[in-house]
Amino acid sequence: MKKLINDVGAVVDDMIDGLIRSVDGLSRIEGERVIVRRDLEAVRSAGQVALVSGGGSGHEPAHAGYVGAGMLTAAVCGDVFTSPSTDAVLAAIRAVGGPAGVLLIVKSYTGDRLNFGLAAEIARSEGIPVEMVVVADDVSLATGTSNAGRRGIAGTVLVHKVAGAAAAAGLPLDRVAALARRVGDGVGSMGVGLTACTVPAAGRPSFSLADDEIEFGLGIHGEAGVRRDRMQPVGALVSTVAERIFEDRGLLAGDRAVLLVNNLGATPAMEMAIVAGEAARAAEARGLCVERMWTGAFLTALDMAGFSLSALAVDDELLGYLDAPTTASAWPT
Amino acid sequence: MKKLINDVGAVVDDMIDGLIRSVDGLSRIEGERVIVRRDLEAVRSAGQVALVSGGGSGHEPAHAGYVGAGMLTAAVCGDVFTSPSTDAVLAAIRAVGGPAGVLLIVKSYTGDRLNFGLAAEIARSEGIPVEMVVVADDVSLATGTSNAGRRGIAGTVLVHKVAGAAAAAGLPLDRVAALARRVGDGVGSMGVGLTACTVPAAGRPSFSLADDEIEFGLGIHGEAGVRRDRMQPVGALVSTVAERIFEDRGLLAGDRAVLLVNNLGATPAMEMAIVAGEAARAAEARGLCVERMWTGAFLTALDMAGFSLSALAVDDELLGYLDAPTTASAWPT
Amino acid sequence: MTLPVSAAGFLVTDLVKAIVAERDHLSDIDGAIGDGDHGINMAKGFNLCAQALGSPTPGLKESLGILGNTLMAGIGGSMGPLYGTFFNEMADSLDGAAELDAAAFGRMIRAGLDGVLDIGGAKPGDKTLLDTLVPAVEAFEAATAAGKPYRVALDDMTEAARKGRDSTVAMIAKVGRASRLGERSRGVMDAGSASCCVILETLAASVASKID
Amino acid sequence: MTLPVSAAGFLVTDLVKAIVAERDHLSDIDGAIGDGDHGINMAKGFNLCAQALGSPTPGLKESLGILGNTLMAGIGGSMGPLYGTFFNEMADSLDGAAELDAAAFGRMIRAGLDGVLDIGGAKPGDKTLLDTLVPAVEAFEAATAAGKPYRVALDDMTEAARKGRDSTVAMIAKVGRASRLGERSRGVMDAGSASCCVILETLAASVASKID
Ligand SMILES: Nc1ncnc2c1ncn2[C@@H]1O[C@H](COP(=O)(O)OP(=O)(O)O)[C@@H](O)[C@H]1O
Ligand SMILES: Nc1ncnc2c1ncn2[C@@H]1O[C@H](COP(=O)(O)OP(=O)(O)O)[C@@H](O)[C@H]1O
Ligand SMILES: [Mg+2]
Ligand SMILES: [Mg+2]
Ligand SMILES: [Mg+2]
Ligand SMILES: [Mg+2]
Repeated sequence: MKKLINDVGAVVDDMIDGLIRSVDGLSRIEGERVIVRRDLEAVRSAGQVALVSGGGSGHEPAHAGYVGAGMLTAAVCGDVFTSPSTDAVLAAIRAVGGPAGVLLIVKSYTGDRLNFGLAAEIARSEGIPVEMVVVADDVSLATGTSNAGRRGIAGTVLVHKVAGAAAAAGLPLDRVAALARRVGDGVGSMGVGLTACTVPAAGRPSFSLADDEIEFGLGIHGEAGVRRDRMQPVGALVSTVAERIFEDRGLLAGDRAVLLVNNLGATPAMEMAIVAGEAARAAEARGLCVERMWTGAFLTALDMAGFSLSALAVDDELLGYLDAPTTASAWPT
Repeated sequence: MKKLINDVGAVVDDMIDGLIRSVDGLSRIEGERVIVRRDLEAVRSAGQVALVSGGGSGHEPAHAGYVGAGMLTAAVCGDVFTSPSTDAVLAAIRAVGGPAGVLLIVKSYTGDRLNFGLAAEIARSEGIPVEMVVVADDVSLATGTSNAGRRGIAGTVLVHKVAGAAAAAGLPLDRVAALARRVGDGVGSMGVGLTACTVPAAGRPSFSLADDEIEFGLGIHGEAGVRRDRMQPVGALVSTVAERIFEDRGLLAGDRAVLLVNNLGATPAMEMAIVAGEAARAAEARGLCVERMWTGAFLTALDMAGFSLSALAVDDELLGYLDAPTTASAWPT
Repeated sequence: MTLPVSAAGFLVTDLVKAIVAERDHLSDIDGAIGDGDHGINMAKGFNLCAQALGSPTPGLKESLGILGNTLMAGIGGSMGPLYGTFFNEMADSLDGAAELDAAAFGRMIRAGLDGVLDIGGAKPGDKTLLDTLVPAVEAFEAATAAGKPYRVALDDMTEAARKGRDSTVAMIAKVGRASRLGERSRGVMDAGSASCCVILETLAASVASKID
Repeated sequence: MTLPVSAAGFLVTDLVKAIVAERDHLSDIDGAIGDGDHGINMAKGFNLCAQALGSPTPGLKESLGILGNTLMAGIGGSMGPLYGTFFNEMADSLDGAAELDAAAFGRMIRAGLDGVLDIGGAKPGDKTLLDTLVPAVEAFEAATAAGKPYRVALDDMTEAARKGRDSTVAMIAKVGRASRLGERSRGVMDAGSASCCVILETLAASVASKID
């Protein structure tokens, strides 16, 4: 394992420190791994709904990179690939929560659901209005079968964007939550991994892929995918993934949609540009009207090479929120 | 070699295609690997100086990602790590060149100097005013010794930014060129590689590093560095590199400076955040006043893991140009 | 020999030692179909608990409460809330209990189990720690209901825990990270069922060593 | 037997074959201290030239001009302008020449060399193709000045080219990518000096096969 780190035990704190030092407008809640907008008081006094997300670390720029005006109010960082504790989530809710209330945006993993859920209960008992939206956009897992439902992956970033813009527009908690649910329910995502990733504390890759093997439907924690396959030209990979998403989400010719082309961590920019081209081509082949398309590292799995694609049907309302300005460092403008 | 590509021979064209499809405001000159602002006519009719850069591909988002209002007018893409031909550069100059003239921003490599230089000569003979600025910011090579001078690396992006803003502000060619030279002369950069990179057509890494080895002063084409060393904590790596740059560029306590923390291609976002924190710390230790700091993939070497750091002394004038708006997709805003 | 609750805090220090010793083994098991961190997560939490316990070790009720709260606050993941609730509920069950006799022990592990069932939403057969915990608690209850001595009931619990743990090998994961693997999750032990077995084995052995 | 310039276009097709055959070898040499693409670059340009030449192959002047222009337009890198200029200057030198006799051959390679010196800014000893080219041209010129027959002058040229190429092994690179390596560039042959040697060897052998 060769990583640009100081110490395997310090990666999360060093990452937070680096982010605070290099991105304007962020600060850290003393003693907690919670990153908040520095202008927190302005949000509160404007009576805006506060947005809290987070989860295990290792998904940078998620989630701290989405903290800023027009997106998240706070991000809670767990250990690498480990949900933050109930106490940490609670500290974030208490820090940002005013009378307008707090929306928690949670990716569907047991740990995140439990810790955010328990924190929400406690916060509500303290009088803070809290709503929680659980995102489960990974269409690589068929639903209705024996597995316990889908996981939240990169599509979550679109939930942050829409809900953040809605909160900034002054919408009340129930409407912000409803919009977040609409995006969370609408978006479908799927990833393809070319390599596993190495959790610093583990020191070695979570699994290994031969030089001609890839994983379809890989998890964002280095979990093996739903299907191992031979390496293929990127055009074939992207169209397999895109078709699966379009089919699952019922996206049909003529539908308006946005695409998020996500770098899983170690994919070079040249390859991401090629993937983006293929994604546009796949959407075209389906007859979709691609209103927006963003390419880059949005929600990663440490040093995993590969990509995920997310697609969301949109109308003018959602597009308006997606286009709304934000100061969040990781949202492309 | 496992890459998200269709065909080793098509990577540059597929990359250009993907970029054009996914980034608004770009188009390609028919039959050439030249990417231009779609609103080229507006630039021309406003009488603004046009900026052309480029070089070998494999450095994405450089240089096409910097095409946009306030930065480059055109980018010429060679084969991977291979300067574009004289003819391709000439096609770009002809496409963008009006009476206000054209500034070529060239990284100091034999091929780039020759091809851009020959194209400039031909264009001048056709009556297009052309100036050329050669950037050689890699301080890992000591000057004044037997080697033929320094190479241009990530600091070049700051030249694009300042010259682009100056051109957008309506400055004439000689003043835009003078500013570009000022930034090119001022900026110092140095990289550290953790892995080599794999040129698609070659199919295997350019060299190999053991699990505990790194290269200081690595080239952006997978050239081996000036010194091989043991892996160290990132704090030590960054401070070695930063000190070398500060020393070489004469940056002293109290000086105002900007930092560019560049991902060489395959470094995960978490590690880049940690590197950024260490860079800020190193500048602080030197007593510099860090006015701005940008972190991300600016000028890469395909799938090389590692980073480069660039530092530039600034005053209010340069800061103004660095802060000026741009629509270029790869410049962080 | 009887075991006063106020003198049984050593059970928690024994648990810390056992889990820390199994750190790498538990992570290896998790690595096969999970994300390979179960031992890291558990050892981190139990080590934090050891620091929080201080010395001398407080009584069992306080010690279990410290363990539960440390896991809740300190490790996150799924294990923070699940084992946090498990030990917190065990602590609460000891309200007013003076002796850790068979009845108190039975109430204690039943309370822990109910807490996990309540918040986790999983059930036996899902390939989780419940596949160890449920049969183990039921075996202990069955043994005492049948009038077997405390020590024998503890042995029955341990045996059921081990059997339960081993039964996860043949299961398909239905919750947690491994569930995305579907059929591919079969053939490997569940990490949580292994750590739960360590916990129950340790409790049984440590209690047994004091009750003759 | 004499060699009319108008019938010597085959020299360029021979060059194409030779360079394409050495593709991997040249890249391997470049890989040691450069970026490993020299053979790829050269073969790409020479293959493009083969397409542009068409058949029947035009005369030598036209063929060299096509080769030079194809390299200039088609491959970029440093080799595009350097070898592009090399072959374009060679073509220009044949203006009005009917026979490719020793005098015309000598003027041709001297013109090519001067072109490369002019635009490249490197000099012998810098560990570039000039370390092959300069001694080879000088050897040919010295041989003809000494009254040696054409064929012997060609042999002298080939021998000097090989010696020159081999002399780069001991040199430290002063220009090009390898120069950043300083001392580490010593001990490996320069890729451009190898391709230049292939070019000169091929010219010599092909010319020699026609002039007895
Ligand atoms: N809903 C649940 N109820 C009970 N146990 C669960 C549940 N979900 C997961 N587990 C247990 O958690 C274990 C994994 O723990 P760990 O590896 O520490 O966390 P993570 O899966 O977050 O990496 C699994 O082996 C399983 O036994
Ligand atoms: N200024 C120069 N003059 C003559 N030859 C040069 C010069 N610079 C580089 N070369 C030659 O170019 C060769 C490298 O060619 P190639 O690998 O195709 O290009 P690149 O270095 O751009 O990858 C070197 O081996 C050297 O012989
Ligand atoms: Mg985990
Ligand atoms: Mg090259
Ligand atoms: Mg785990
Ligand atoms: Mg080369």
